[in-house]
Amino acid sequence: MALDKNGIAKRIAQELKDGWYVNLGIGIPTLVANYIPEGIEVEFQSENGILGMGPFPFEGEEDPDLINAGKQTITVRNGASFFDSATSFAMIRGQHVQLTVLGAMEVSQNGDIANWKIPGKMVKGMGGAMDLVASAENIIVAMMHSNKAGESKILKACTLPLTGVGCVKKVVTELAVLEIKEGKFHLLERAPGVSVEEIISKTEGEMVVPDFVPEMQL
Amino acid sequence: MALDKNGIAKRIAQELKDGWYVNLGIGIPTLVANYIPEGIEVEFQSENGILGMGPFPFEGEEDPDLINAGKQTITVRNGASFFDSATSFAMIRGQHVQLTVLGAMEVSQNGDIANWKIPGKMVKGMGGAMDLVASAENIIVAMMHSNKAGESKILKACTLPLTGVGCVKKVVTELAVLEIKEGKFHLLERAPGVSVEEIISKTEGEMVVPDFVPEMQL
Amino acid sequence: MNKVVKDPSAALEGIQDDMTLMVGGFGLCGIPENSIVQLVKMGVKNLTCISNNAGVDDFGLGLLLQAKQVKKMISSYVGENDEFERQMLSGELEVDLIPQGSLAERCRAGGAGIPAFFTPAGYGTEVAEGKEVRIFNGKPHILESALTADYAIVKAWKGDTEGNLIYKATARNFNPMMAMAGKITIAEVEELVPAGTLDPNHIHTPGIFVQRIFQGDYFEKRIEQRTVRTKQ
Amino acid sequence: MNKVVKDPSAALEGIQDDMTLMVGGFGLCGIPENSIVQLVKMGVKNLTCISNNAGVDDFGLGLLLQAKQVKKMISSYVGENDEFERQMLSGELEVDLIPQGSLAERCRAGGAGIPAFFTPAGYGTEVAEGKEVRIFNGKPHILESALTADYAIVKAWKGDTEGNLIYKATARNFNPMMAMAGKITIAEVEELVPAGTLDPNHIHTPGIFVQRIFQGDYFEKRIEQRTVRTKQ
Repeated sequence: MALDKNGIAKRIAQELKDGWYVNLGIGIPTLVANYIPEGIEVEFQSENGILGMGPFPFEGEEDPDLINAGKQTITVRNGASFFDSATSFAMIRGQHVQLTVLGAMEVSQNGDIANWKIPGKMVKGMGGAMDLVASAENIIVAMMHSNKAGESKILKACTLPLTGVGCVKKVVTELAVLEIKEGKFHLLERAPGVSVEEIISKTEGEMVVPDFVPEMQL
Repeated sequence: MALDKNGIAKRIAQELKDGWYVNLGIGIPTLVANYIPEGIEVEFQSENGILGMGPFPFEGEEDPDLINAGKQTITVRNGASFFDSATSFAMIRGQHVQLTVLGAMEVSQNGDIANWKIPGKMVKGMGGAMDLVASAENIIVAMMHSNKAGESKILKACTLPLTGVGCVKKVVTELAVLEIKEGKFHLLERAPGVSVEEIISKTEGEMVVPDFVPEMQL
Repeated sequence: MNKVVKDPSAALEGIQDDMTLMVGGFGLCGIPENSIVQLVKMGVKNLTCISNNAGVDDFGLGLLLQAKQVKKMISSYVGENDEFERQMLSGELEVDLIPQGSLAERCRAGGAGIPAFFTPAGYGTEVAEGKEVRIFNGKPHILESALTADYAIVKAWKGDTEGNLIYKATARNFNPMMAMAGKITIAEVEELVPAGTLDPNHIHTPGIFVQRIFQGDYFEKRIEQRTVRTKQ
Repeated sequence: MNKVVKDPSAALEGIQDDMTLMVGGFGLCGIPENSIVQLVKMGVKNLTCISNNAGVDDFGLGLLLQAKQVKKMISSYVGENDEFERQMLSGELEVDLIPQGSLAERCRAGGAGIPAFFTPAGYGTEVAEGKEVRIFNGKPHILESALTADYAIVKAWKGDTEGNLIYKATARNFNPMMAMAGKITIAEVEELVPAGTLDPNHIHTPGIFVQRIFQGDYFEKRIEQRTVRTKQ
């Protein structure tokens, strides 16, 4: 059965390593913080200027001066720090953040990503996404395999304006875990109960499929 | 009579304007702080990371963590701030400091300055001088008119390795106040009792001398 | 070096039509609320506003957009503002969208006298169009230029009479760099204290970057996305 | 994310001959005293040291110079050190002298992923030799590149177990940028406290930039130019 958003987040959380600093994008990536594996410690960076984000505040304890990059009210953990936006992106650009998780509208088999603009329609802006994808050594995209029209978002080449080129290393969707290397998608895992055939049928980009594709362990 | 070091500093202090942020170099420039004219307020920046320097500490109150760019123990005034070296030079390079006063070995008539290196001999380094002279809009050089061998340091062209080009606006020596414009020195004032002839004889660079050269008012 | 002015009206004196303004804040967090209201009162037009976001329809820079005072926005993300989107799609409003990190660094560069720098952000995208590309360490970078403004308007938590500023939590965001990059920088603060009150070790923006400072009458501090968890 | 190591020996583990080190401090102010002594003990050789100054003959980086452990110094000012001058003039020691502001900015750039930037400092001087010159706003600038180091060793006043640092007064100087630019950054602090003790608003160097931290046993904090005034 295809994963729900929490399932995708849970699978991505398995990629976390002890001691990592991690930047989580808006949407599904934010949920990753709820599934940190036992025994490992990670620190969350939000590009608006905070390291050491904690959970959402209890009702009545919201502080308007304390938000994450999604503009949500948050709290801080012990050992947190605040800094300005230039320092925040110094961390990102300078590759001090070990993992970036973000959403996408399209990903291509050479690792290009499009997630900020639909010409003539959506004009929200790229926010920090271009800085994140251009610099992060380790980028995981959390996304649905297809769009609402049922068209694959896992493509030979992106059709939308790009956010970054050749930067995505891994994609986790409701159906599969894909690695990108040597210009192709590589099917690493399938969601529990999802067939390899379904994944193939919903993937437009070239994909290397091994004889045995294990199920995700969630 | 030629001025002493304090006289030079006193004359330079007359150039200060209310509300200015000022960077004083090592040596004579440091003495300028002792002669701030009544009724004006200026703030001293030291490039090692402080705004709002106060006087030297009383004996026994020295703080090894609180020094100026000359590595001297200092104190702070109310309203002082500390910052890192990158921010300090952001202030300098970004022209937030209104006046820089520094010493020199040579100054040329097009405003070049040499004050950091004697080939084969002195190798102290330029410190912050190159950043200061390259960026300051308003640079006053405090120096002696001649070197120990009696040779003029107010030159057609510098002979020593340069610190900066075309940047010096004004020179105050023990003999005179000179302005640099249109590729020439302009004699503005002479030290009390010093003759125009003496200044001319000790100046190697081209110098425009008006009919009447007033004495400095100290 | 007293920089205190009595109110937003005195603080914003000199701002005229066609000027470029930097306005601090991220979303609605750390924005100079009192100054924005004053800009609406002043009615200055054809402004170019450099600000990470554009407020919401009825708060923050959204107020300036509603009053059609903005000719051009330079931002990284403008998603929460219907009027913005309408003006942009209709062509009434010029928009220059810039990656957030490049926006922050370009403001800092403007304040720091660095006219241009190389960054990998935006390479291979429309952001890179017309910009010089150069490879460093095997990786393509684009040349980005400094940003400055006629006036920068920032908001701080505490400030002193000499213009030293301390920000609170994530309300810091773009304010420090913009304070550096304004030809004239105006700070509105929640609490204005005498010089000497703030610990010099803890100043975020040294007073040299600030020309005018005032204590705001009232800060709404609207929350854009109130998210809470329930006590168990 | 506990980064505490027990002593300088554990902190400096991995530093080897021929490596590039950044060492914080301005003059003798804010230098990592304990780590420098440990470097001498370790006897690592052929080091390239990036540090604004080179200590004095018998303190600070001067100790490394005395022990002939330094192949190359990258500094802005090295005036107070006879052994330095001797080794430099004799050609034993390579020296790269860099304008202080460019040195600070190059370290920051290295930490911030900015491979190169333009600055006016040094144009028309020997510092500009071989460097690209470009005019911005009618003024010539030179292209300077980022600096990084295998290890950066910094000294702070207070630090917590997660590597967050607070500096005191002008002992801050180059430490924050160097902390950013080290592949591995080691911080020695006067006082090490549990995470959560330091106010997150007042952290100068966020822990993300620091990999190892320890509390120094003893800080001499030698004063280079003791200047006082007399009470009247």
